[in-house]
Amino acid sequence: AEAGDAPIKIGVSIPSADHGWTGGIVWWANKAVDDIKAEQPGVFEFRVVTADSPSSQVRNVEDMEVWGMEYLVILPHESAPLTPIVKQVQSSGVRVFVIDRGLTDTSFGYVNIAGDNTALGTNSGKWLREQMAAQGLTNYVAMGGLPVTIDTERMDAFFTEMNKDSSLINLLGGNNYEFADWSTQKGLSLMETFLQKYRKIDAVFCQDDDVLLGVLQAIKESGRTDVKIALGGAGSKVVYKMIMDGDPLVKATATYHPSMILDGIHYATEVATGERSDDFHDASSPVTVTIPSVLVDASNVADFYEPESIY
Amino acid sequence: MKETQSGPYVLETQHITKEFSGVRVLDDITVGIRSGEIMGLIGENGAGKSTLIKIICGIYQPTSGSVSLEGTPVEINDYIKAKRLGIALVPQEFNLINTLTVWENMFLGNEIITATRLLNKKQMRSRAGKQLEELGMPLDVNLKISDLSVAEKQQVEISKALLLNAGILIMDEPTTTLTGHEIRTLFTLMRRLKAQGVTIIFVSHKLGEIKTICDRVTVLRDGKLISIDEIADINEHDIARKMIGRDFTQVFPKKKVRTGDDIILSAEHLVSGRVLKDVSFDLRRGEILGFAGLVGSGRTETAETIMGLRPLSAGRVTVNGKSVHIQNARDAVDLGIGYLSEDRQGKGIVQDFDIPQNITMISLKRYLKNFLIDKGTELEKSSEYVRKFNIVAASMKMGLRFFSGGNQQKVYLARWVDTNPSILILDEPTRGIDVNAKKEIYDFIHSLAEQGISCIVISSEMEEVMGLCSRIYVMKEGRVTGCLEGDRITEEEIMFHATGIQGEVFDER
Amino acid sequence: MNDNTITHDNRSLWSLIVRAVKGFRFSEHSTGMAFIILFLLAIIVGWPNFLRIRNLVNILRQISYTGIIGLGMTMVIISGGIDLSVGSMTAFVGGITIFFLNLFPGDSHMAVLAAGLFAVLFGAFSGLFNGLLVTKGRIAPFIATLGTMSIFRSLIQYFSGAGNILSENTFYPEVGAGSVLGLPVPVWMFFIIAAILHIVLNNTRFGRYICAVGANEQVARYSAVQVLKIRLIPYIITGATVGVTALLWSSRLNSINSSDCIYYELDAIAAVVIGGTAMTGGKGTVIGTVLGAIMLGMINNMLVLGGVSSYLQQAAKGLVIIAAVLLQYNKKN
Amino acid sequence: MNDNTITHDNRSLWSLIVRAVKGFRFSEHSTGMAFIILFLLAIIVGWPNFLRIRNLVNILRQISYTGIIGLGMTMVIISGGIDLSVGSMTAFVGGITIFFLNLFPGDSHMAVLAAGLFAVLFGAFSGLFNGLLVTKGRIAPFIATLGTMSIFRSLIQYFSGAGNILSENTFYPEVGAGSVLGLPVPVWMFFIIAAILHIVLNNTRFGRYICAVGANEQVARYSAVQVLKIRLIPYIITGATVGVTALLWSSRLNSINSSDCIYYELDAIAAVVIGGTAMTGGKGTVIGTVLGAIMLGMINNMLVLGGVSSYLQQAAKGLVIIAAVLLQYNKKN
Ligand SMILES: Nc1ncnc2c1ncn2[C@@H]1O[C@H](COP(=O)(O)OP(=O)(O)OP(=O)(O)O)[C@@H](O)[C@H]1O
Ligand SMILES: Nc1ncnc2c1ncn2[C@@H]1O[C@H](COP(=O)(O)OP(=O)(O)OP(=O)(O)O)[C@@H](O)[C@H]1O
Ligand SMILES: [Mg+2]
Ligand SMILES: [Mg+2]
Repeated sequence: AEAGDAPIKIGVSIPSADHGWTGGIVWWANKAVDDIKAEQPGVFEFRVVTADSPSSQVRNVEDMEVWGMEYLVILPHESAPLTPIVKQVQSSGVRVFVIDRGLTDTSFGYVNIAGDNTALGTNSGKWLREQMAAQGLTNYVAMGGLPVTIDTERMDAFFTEMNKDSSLINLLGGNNYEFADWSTQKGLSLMETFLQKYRKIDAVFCQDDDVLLGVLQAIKESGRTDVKIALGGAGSKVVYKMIMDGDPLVKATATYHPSMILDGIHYATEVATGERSDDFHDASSPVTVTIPSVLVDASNVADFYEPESIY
Repeated sequence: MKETQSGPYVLETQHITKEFSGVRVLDDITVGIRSGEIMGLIGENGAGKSTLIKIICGIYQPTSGSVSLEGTPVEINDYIKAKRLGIALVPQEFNLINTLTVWENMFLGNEIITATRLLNKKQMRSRAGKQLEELGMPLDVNLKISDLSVAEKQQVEISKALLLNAGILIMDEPTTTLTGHEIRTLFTLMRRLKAQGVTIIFVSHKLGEIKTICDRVTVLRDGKLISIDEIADINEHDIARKMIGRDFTQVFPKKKVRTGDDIILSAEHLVSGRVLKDVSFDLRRGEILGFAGLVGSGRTETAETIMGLRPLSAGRVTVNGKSVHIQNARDAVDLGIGYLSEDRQGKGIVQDFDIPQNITMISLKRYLKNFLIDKGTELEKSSEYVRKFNIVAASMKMGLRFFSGGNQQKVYLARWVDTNPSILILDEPTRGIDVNAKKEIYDFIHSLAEQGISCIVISSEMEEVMGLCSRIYVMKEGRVTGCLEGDRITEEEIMFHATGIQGEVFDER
Repeated sequence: MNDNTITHDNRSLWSLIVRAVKGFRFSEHSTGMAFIILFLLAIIVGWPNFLRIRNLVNILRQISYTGIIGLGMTMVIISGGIDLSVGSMTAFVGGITIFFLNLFPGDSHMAVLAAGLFAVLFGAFSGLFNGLLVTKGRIAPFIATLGTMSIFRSLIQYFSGAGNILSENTFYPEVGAGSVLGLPVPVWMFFIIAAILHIVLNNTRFGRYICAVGANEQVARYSAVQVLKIRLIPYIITGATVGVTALLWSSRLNSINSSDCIYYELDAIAAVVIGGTAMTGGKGTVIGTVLGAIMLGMINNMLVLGGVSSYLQQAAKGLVIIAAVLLQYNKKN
Repeated sequence: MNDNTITHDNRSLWSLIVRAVKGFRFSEHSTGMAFIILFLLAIIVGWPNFLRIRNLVNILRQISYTGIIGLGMTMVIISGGIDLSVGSMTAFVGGITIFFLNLFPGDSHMAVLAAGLFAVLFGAFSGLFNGLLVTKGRIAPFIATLGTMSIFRSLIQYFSGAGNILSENTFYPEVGAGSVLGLPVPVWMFFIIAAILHIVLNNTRFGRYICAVGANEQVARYSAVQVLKIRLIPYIITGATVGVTALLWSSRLNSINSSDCIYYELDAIAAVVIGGTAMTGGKGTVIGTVLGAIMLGMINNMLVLGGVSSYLQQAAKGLVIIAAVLLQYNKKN
């Protein structure tokens, strides 16, 4: 709907940058806002608000509702705590765009631009399984992020895929894996310990490209040559570069890219300016736009690498 | 001792006035101190002695007036400056760090360092030890302050100031917890310092001490300067009169002749910690029982053990004929026992609490109305004590932190009195209390005894135990060495049992 | 208030006002002053939305969760302790409460009532655990509760499989999401508990004793105060307030996530300290904590309403907190 | 160590040992006892990998980052303060240092040297900022550094656009990833700084004064100690140690992420407290902190080597921390 004089108010609620990927979210959100402001000056008014916890994110949404937002783009910290408040603002007329994590209630109308955690796990698992089989490798170690819902989804999908090949042995046994907190440093020290614990490690899956940097550092410093494959995830700029440059260990990554927040904000502005329909709002279930997780390797990395991006 | 010095005063306060939030506690004080003299400073509790001293030491700033040294006015902004100007202070309240050792405390702010700017621990230890020995207190300098008795802390505090080798030494009630023996050693030392040209300001509530050691005496009353006299021109009686502004005579009330026969509290072979080795005694109803002994003889430990504040390793305590197991102070209070600690600062008052809060601390249960504290009654009762004990307070709502030492002590005493004890153990009850108030407290202890309340008085002032008590136990090195009664209560007897040496009697007068 | 105020015969309104103004000690009401200044600032920055009733109610509800815990924390801090575990404990107690609630078959108000009681009791019990470590175990409160912070979080992650615990009772949200007389239930609870603890602190023996113990444990012990007990109970109270918050939060969402309530301890402690309670113990006020919590909420609110750059929001929050405490400058000596 | 130990004439090895054992005061060395017990436990749980030299070196390197900060934190805590901002400050200082390094064109060792100096000075300067807030601003350390924690984090996120800051100097990693005589550079730094601060604490006036100020500020003032100065300097020292860690960490990976070094404050403080330093200030040892940091590292290591369920690792860590402190039971009175 074309607004008259008053700018259209769009609220963007995202987690604060507590690791590399969320840092990327903050960066891409701000980039989207800056781009749009430059292209269409005066049409929109934005609030980009970060939250360090689900409860402070609830606060932020409440505050933005008072501010008078007409559109809400939100990447929930956790689904369950945010669902009631999002549902409430939706029912008061705010158009809602939920990024990445879906809500626990799917009985009202919003757009869900979903990253695909399961696909990340599946893609990673499938690629790793095939690579290992091809090279005759059997041992691998795995690291999760933090014990939260999305992490569980990724890891479950990953292991499901890996377990399809019984020749592969997960050294940590079944689904028992360590958490690297999506932090480079934790990845580093965890890998150091793994390298002590296991005489021979063929491959590492750590699910996140920040963690991967730490893992690689640990391998490098240990001087061990047994590790043949190191697989992260999400698709950071640094890792793309490594794939492009033909890194011996890093050959792929499954995308789960923070630029999805940009897609969400663009979606919202397009609805606001009437370029896209807002039918979804009155529907009785969300419209889901899944951003697929793509496996990026040497063959397609050039399409994904964006040097000016922060992540 | 009598010769008067001429020339400019080494230290002079000129028209010093000090107000705390509008209340004037010092009013136009001009006092000159001559080089190399010992100036006594005396006055009732809250007269302003400590405040005057703190101004000289830069801890407080005067509202108006100035301090000059050798005739030139100086601005002393803090104690650091005062120290630099050669002023050393033995404060009234302890200023020692509990977690540090004796020698570390003595050299705090005054460390000896080596050429490489590191601490010269060896030298500091040995000098600290020597200094203490000079005071007649051969204390292990490696002990933590928290392990010392109050008297020992006092010694450390004095030694600390002496180590500064200052030209002006100010001592705010240094003798309150010392026994005669230590006081005598201290006086010897003061005389020696004086001979070396050190100027000393000496505060005490004991008139005898003033008369003995001082060259001149300054009397303050209600923040006003009353007089400065050569000590030879004035006797104890006059000093007291000037202090309180009226005639003052008899200190001790007449001793009670006979007390009840029933034993209300008895201790049998108490052993506790490393200090208390074997203590037995009986306390009768309505009796005022004394405990004498040298510093560190274990009197305080005895009291604290009975109160359940220290673990009892062996022995038995009987109250009213029933054997009791007192685990903590609450148990003791429930049995009607009260204990006024000698360590007012560390174990007595809560600095941030006001008068009512401090007084009702133990007896608070009685002020409850529907589970809530009835603040009206609390205030009323406290005001009663303020009147009864003559507590000088600007406001009932002021934190005790801002009270003079003696007034704090009175509040502390009121707290125990308010528990309506049947047995009250008073450890150095008149510590830092002026003569007049002392008399009031003595009278009060007496009236307690009259009402059938039994009191134990632990005191380092021999005069006090002797004047007050009908029976005296003497302790030495954690054991009771004697029980004196009637005619046998003499200084000679007490000293004999306290030291094991016949004839060592202390009388400075 | 001030004992030696001269009593006037003239009891006119004017003289009363003059007396009140004169008797008002700025140094003692500095938290109130900081509050007023911040409030005015928020009105300007958040104009015109800040002053809307709806917004003010929102702020109150937002801060009530950590605010309630802050009330208990006030007691702990005055008694000379600290409790870093409250955040994890809230998630833990909330999760276990939902497990408990789900034991009751079918929807029933009785079950909700039982769960409410359970939450408070279980919270108090968890607080007792902290308290025992500190008192009987003689572990420094900071480290003991740092330990239990990990333990509570770990346990709820374990029980929930690092995911959500959902309640099956549809009445449950009535507790946390409900309103009474226009004010949300959490806000009511916040004010009611504040009133109770205010009275406890100022008008009961226990309150007097926690101040004494916090100010000087040794003195308290010599004054027949049962120090260990007095130091223990504040942890139980805090546990109970955690229970209340766990109840309110989990029932509002009808679920709990194992990563919920993170950083609650920081907000709760910040509210207490901004409210003028000394970290060293011995003195403090419940009203201060209430004001402190609201101030924190206002800061957050005005940053959002005012549109501060998302990178600098945290910095702005830090600055305002520091400024709010600086305003209380006079307080310290 | 003990002055009044009787001096024997017989100076045989045996008598020396007997004397050492007799002179050993268990209550004073309880941190050492806890360390030994934990070490034995780690050997068992982590058998056989734990005892490998490589693993031990790894542990040392892992803990050296927060350990170094813990050394500075020891000073702050003994002086009666606390610094919660160290984690954010590390990321902040590290990021700015890389910016600084990148100012120098081309690879040069000179630039690395300059950056090293810069990191320490800039860290000290950031610490000075904290210290001034606490001393001149008279803000409670907990709240002041809680504020600067947000501020530092916010600033580095702002400067880095919430992402990575990469160094362009290929010599830079030689600092943080290098080894000397078989020990990684960070470990050397950890031990060297520990030795220096140990001497500062035990053998200098300043060390004595921070104990005094931490134990009783009032008394220290009456002993002519310049209290404000003494309380300020530990924050500067901590800032400098943060600078060292920032240098070591950023150079190891030749980059810094704005979200790096989160929770460093908790690890640093935990090391200090496990090492036996009292949170209330006044006493503590540098050696204790070294042992405390290593203990924390061992706990992490053995949990992973021993294959403890990852959900419960946090709980196990919390429990072991509590147990380690409980072992020091006697210490408290
Ligand atoms: N910081 C302060 N604030 C307010 N009043 C104070 C302060 N310090 C002292 N006073 C008041 O000043 C008066 C004088 O106190 P001061 O300590 O000088 O007495 P004193 O002569 O040393 O008494 P004592 O013999 O009991 O030690 C007292 O009434 C006391 O309450
Ligand atoms: N907490 C403690 N730890 C170790 N030793 C102590 C402790 N308290 C007191 N002592 C020692 O116990 C001895 C007896 O002290 P106590 O205070 O009982 O003596 P006292 O007879 O009351 O003497 P004073 O006149 O000094 O009060 C002293 O030598 C003292 O050093
Ligand atoms: Mg005095
Ligand atoms: Mg004694």
